Amino acid sequence: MITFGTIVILGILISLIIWLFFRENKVISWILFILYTGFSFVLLLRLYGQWQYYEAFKSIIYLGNIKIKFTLQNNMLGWIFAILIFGISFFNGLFSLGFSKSKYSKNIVPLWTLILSASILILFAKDFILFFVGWEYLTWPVFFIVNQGKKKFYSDSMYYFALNVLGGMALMLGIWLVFKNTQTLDIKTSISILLSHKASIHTFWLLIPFFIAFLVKSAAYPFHVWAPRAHSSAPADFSPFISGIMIKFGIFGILLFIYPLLSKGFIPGTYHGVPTTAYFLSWLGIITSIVATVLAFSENNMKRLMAYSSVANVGYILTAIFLTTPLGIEGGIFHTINHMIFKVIIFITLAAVYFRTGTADMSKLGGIAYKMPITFMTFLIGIIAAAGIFPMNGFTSKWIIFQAILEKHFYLMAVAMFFASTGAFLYLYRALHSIFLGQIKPEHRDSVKEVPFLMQIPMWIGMILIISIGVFPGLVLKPLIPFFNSIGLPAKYILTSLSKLPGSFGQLNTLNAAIIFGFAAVLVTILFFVVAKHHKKPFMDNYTAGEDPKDWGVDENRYQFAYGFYQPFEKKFLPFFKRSVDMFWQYFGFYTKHLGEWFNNIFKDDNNFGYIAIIGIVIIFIFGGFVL
Amino acid sequence: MNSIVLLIVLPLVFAFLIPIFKGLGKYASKIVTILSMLTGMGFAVYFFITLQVPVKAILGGWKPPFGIVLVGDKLSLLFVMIIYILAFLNLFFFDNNFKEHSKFYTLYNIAIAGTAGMILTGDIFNMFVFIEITGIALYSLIAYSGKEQALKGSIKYLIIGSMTSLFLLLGVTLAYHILGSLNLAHISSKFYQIPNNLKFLILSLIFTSFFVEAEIFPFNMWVPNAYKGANIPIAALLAGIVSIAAGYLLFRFRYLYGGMRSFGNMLVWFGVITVVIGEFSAYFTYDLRKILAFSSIGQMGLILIAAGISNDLSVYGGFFQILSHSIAKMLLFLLAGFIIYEAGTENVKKMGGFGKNHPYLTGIFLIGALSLAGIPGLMGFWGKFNIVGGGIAAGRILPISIVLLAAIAESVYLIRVVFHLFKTDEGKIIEKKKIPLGYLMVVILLSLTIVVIGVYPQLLNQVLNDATKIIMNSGSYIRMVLG
Amino acid sequence: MFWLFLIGSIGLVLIGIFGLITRSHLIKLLLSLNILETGINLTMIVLGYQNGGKVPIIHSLLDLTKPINFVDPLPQALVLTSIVIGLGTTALALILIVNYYYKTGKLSLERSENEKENIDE
Amino acid sequence: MESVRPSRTIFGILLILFLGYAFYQGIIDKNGKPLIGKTKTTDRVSYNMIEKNVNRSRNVSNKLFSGIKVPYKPGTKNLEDGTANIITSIVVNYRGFDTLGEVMVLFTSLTGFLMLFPSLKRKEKLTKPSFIVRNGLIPLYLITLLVGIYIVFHGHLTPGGGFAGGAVIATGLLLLLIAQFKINEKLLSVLETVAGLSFLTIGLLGLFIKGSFLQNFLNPGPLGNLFSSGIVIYINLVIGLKVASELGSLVNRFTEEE
Repeated sequence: MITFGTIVILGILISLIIWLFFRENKVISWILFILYTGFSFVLLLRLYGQWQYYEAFKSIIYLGNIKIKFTLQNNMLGWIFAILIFGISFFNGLFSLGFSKSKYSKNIVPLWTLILSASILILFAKDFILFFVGWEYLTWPVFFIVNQGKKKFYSDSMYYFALNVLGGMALMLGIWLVFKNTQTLDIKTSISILLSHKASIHTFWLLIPFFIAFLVKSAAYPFHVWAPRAHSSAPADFSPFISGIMIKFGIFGILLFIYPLLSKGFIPGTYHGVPTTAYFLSWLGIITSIVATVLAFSENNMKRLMAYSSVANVGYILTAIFLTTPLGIEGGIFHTINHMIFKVIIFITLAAVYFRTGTADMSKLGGIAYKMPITFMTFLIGIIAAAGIFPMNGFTSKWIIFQAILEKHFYLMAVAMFFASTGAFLYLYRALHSIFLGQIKPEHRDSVKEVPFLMQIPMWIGMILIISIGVFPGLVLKPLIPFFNSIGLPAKYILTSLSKLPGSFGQLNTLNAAIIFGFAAVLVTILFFVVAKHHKKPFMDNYTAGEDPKDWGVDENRYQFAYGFYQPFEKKFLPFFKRSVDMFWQYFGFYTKHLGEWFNNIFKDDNNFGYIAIIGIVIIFIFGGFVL
Repeated sequence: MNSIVLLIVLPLVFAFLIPIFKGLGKYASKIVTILSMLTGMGFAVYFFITLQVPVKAILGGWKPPFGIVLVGDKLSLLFVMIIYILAFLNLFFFDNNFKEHSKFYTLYNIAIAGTAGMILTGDIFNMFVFIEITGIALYSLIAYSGKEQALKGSIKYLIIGSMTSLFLLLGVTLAYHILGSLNLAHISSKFYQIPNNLKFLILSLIFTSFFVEAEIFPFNMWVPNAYKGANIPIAALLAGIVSIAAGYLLFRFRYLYGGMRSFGNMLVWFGVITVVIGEFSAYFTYDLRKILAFSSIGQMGLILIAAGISNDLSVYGGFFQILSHSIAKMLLFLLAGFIIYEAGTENVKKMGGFGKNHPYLTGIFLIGALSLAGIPGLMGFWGKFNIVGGGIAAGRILPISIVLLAAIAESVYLIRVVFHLFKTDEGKIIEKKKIPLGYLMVVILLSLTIVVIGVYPQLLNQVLNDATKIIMNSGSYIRMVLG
Repeated sequence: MFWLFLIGSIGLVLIGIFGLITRSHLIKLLLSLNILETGINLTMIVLGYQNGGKVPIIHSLLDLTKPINFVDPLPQALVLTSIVIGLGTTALALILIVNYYYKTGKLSLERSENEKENIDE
Repeated sequence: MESVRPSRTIFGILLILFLGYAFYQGIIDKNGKPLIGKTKTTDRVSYNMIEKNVNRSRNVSNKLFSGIKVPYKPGTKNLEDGTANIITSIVVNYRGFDTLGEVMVLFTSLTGFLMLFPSLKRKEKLTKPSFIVRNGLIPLYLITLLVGIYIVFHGHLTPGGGFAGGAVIATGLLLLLIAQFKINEKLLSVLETVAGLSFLTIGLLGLFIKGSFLQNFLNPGPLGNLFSSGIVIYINLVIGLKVASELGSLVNRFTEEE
């Protein structure tokens, strides 16, 4: 059966059908979406192991003298991404089916299915043109999803759109630069031809457009500004997709094209066995995670906070990948997958909170843990995973990444990353506290209750996945062994059993650790119930330590942790980070507009037309070079 | 195949017939025009389909370098065919402010004949005459709406257009003085003989006129006024049909400037300036018609860049760009006509609610906008993609990078318009109005063309490859015309 | 003679361009255009000039048996076309200017102060 | 009303000086010698037109096109084009298509003119012409008409032709208007249309009879005769008619009253 073609064409057809006929009916749309993703998931599952499988378009296109035969080629990396994308979208669709009953829900299915079919093109494209097609179709539908036709979300979505179009244009430039140097548009062939070239300064320039394209998509440091904005504006049930999947396409692109070049010494010069360029890019990853961590400290909107967390995690992944060691790649890919899972789960719980309360401001939330226990549990497990604490899956991959850094003796990098990790723990705890703990707000006391079972399904699945991958990392790493073999991972790093994490300092048996951890947890729980004396307090009994809440600028009857939770940190780091990059892009937009105004004024001055035309003729003459 | 002269003469005949038939009824002149465009279209399609080898139509029975010759090859006949099809579809415009006028249709016919003549003729003085015919018809047509902006645009267009066509005339005469001929093939066969500076003088003088028609920066002061003030079908005519002819001329004269890198550089940089100014100006404004006008400027700049680079890829992409731009821009202008009519305003920000009234029409607008922005799967992509590729293959990375930066602004303002049409939470709810059937059909046809060719560029591939070969290989053209 | 004529006619062209640059009155612009056109037409005639050439009319058939010493007739034919085109353009420009004058009461494209763009901002 | 900025004037002078210099630089070679003004008529296509051996010249190669000189026998009818006035010959015959375009330009601008003619009509009445004007202009008109017709008909023999003659006839019409005779505008527009269509018909007849648009399908008579140039004289006639009626209706429009 033709897998890729079916998925792509089915996606486009469903998108069209829903847009044309079921625009008003959200339930049918989501059911179609679930059916589509489930069906595609099953189709893709069958392709495991068939790495030689490919589908070619019947027709051949000639552009100028270039002959192009569009081909979709199955590959391990793309396959694992595709499986996750469609699986996650399937569960996300289940959640959205329940979510569609709320008034906050919009019918975004047509655009979403379009994105999914585009993702197939990106993941399995054999040539750059198909890759680019998918890339563009990944970009523009999200614009409409993010703003949902609402004026207030317009500027946020524009940040997303403008930056990602920048990425798309850079990609186009890069593709043709590659073509100029290799005379081919096939990705694999072009890599091998480029590697056979003598390295020169030009080759470095060739990679810059690709860096821009992929870093924009994955919201890395100078381009991270779109991520929090897009997340906060997007419909609550779409944010999981942005964080979990969309930003991973940048990483996929790096793994697909940049990593093979860099790791084989495409750009000359090494530092401690790591290509110098890659070393600096590793640091870019570190900077990304630190900046995002610091910015997340003061964020009040829970979706923005989690978006910064995603940016930080992208930073870890980039650091790992750009170490260009097999172990780094292993850690990077593993963390990508883990992050997909736990970040989707976190955003789904946030959507559930939003579903019941209708707000994303943490200052307006609090104390709903007892009202929504399953959601709380899921969120708790999710942030533990995000903070990289045992026994959740986030730990396992971060463990490998640390191993990879230490293997290269980049101690400063390890320290910086440790700082970011700790910071992640801090702000995630704050989110937990502000949303779920503390005092419940009066208006939420009666209205908020647990989400329906349909919407709980993804949470349960997510919890199971997070813990089981944390305990048995082999669940993910074992199927990937063929891929690791292909990139030359030494045998000692390759997982032999389900629960033994490899590493340069010996193996860590996660199962044993988990058993010990479980004992400890049981022990602590018993102690908690036996020893701790806890008593209930009346609602209005605020523990304000004798201070008047008014002094804190907080509502009188309520104490809130959302503001100034980590004031010292904020005071130290925030002003610098907040200003620099955000301001840069803001001024960029501002001056672009001014440039437009300036040009526009040329056209508005009606007297100038002949004068300017004559000057134009003069310039023509000057350009000719026969005058001056 | 001397009968390809009919493609020019038929609309003229009909133009003369309109004053005779105008008394017969209210719609007589429109019907005559429809007939004219239909017959022209029929002939053009027939000639194009039956064309095996390039043909020349000798006029007056005098051999090519002496008399005037019309050249019909795959390229020119394709363009003429598309001009006729678009001109025919353009007649189904919708504009309630528009009143019938027989003279208007006369001028419309003449303008179409003029553009067809510009494309078909193989004689540069004859080309000057046709540029003037088209120009004079357009000045009147633009001013027809009677708005101040239209009059301003018309006057500016007239003065700059006349001035530059006089320069063109000077260039033509200089070429004749040196080379002794007015035939393009003949001139290009001997053009290498003369020194570079004289070559450049002649070409500069000639190209100033093309720049006016092609809306290149210092010569396009008339564009915003004209597009803002003119009736919608005339704006569509300017954007959709005249731009085809102008773009064609830019490429056809590659026979003369082909080997001159400095001249190509000049074209590229003028194109870059035009793209930047057009796109950023459009980014600034919120007036729907002006946005489309500035976008036109930007797109024409890209075509000029393609002409300046002039290698295989970029010429191919340039032709794709000419066709896709004219179809998409025509579609957008026709839609804009209805949108402005329904919303009662030209301010993009106040058009909220249109998307709710007409979701499918807005979807079609999205298709046109995305095609202009160069999103893959639509017709505009292949043009832009190949021009960028050609530019980089020719080593012009800096101009191409600037163009790509400007293209970001383009994507942003185009998607912004669609956003404002679709937005739901703000803006007055505008009254829903009925869409005329003929108009709807035309719009659907154009958008389907964009999508189908975008997905299957093979449909145009063969013919555009042939066209590229025609442009890249002046020898066969010269042999065909003079032999 | 050739060079004298050429300088004179190119001078006319430049005067026309000067007018187009410096003037804003529409009628003056049109006059400048006409001067420019005249200059171009004269240049064309000059470029077809042959020293000692005769009027290109065959008075007797003997003209054709002798070596030909006509001035080049082709530029003159082109000038004829150019003149007619200039006439058409001028007529149309005048009526456009009249229309513009009736519409706005001005004979210059300058924007008045109270006139402002209603939409752009 | 008009503001002339001094800075613009200075800049304008600089610009035109630059343009003149650019033109000069364009037409000289490396040694400062002029490139133009050296070529002879014999190197150009017009040479063959003067010789009237266009179609008998050898096939044009890439380098040269001047054909074999056909020995011309005086007094025969064996002329390609029996027009004594070479300029008319070029305008109407060799480059007849340009002339069609020229006619179209005139027609277009007139159509645009009439379309855009402001609906506001003149307020004050025209002054009545005196007796002398009214009666004296009639013979003058007739003479002008005659001169015009002569110029039209002898366009292929002497300087003149359709355009010049048409303009003269239109001057005659202007005289009539000064004397405040009413001119039937309908008739003028019909004449104009008929003339335009006749031009195209002559062209199409050439296409259908001889296989080439505007080709001379009549026999060119002996040089110098009145009816000697095939279709040239008819095209001149048509052009004269068209120009006269167009210019006539143009001037007529200005005299319209309320």
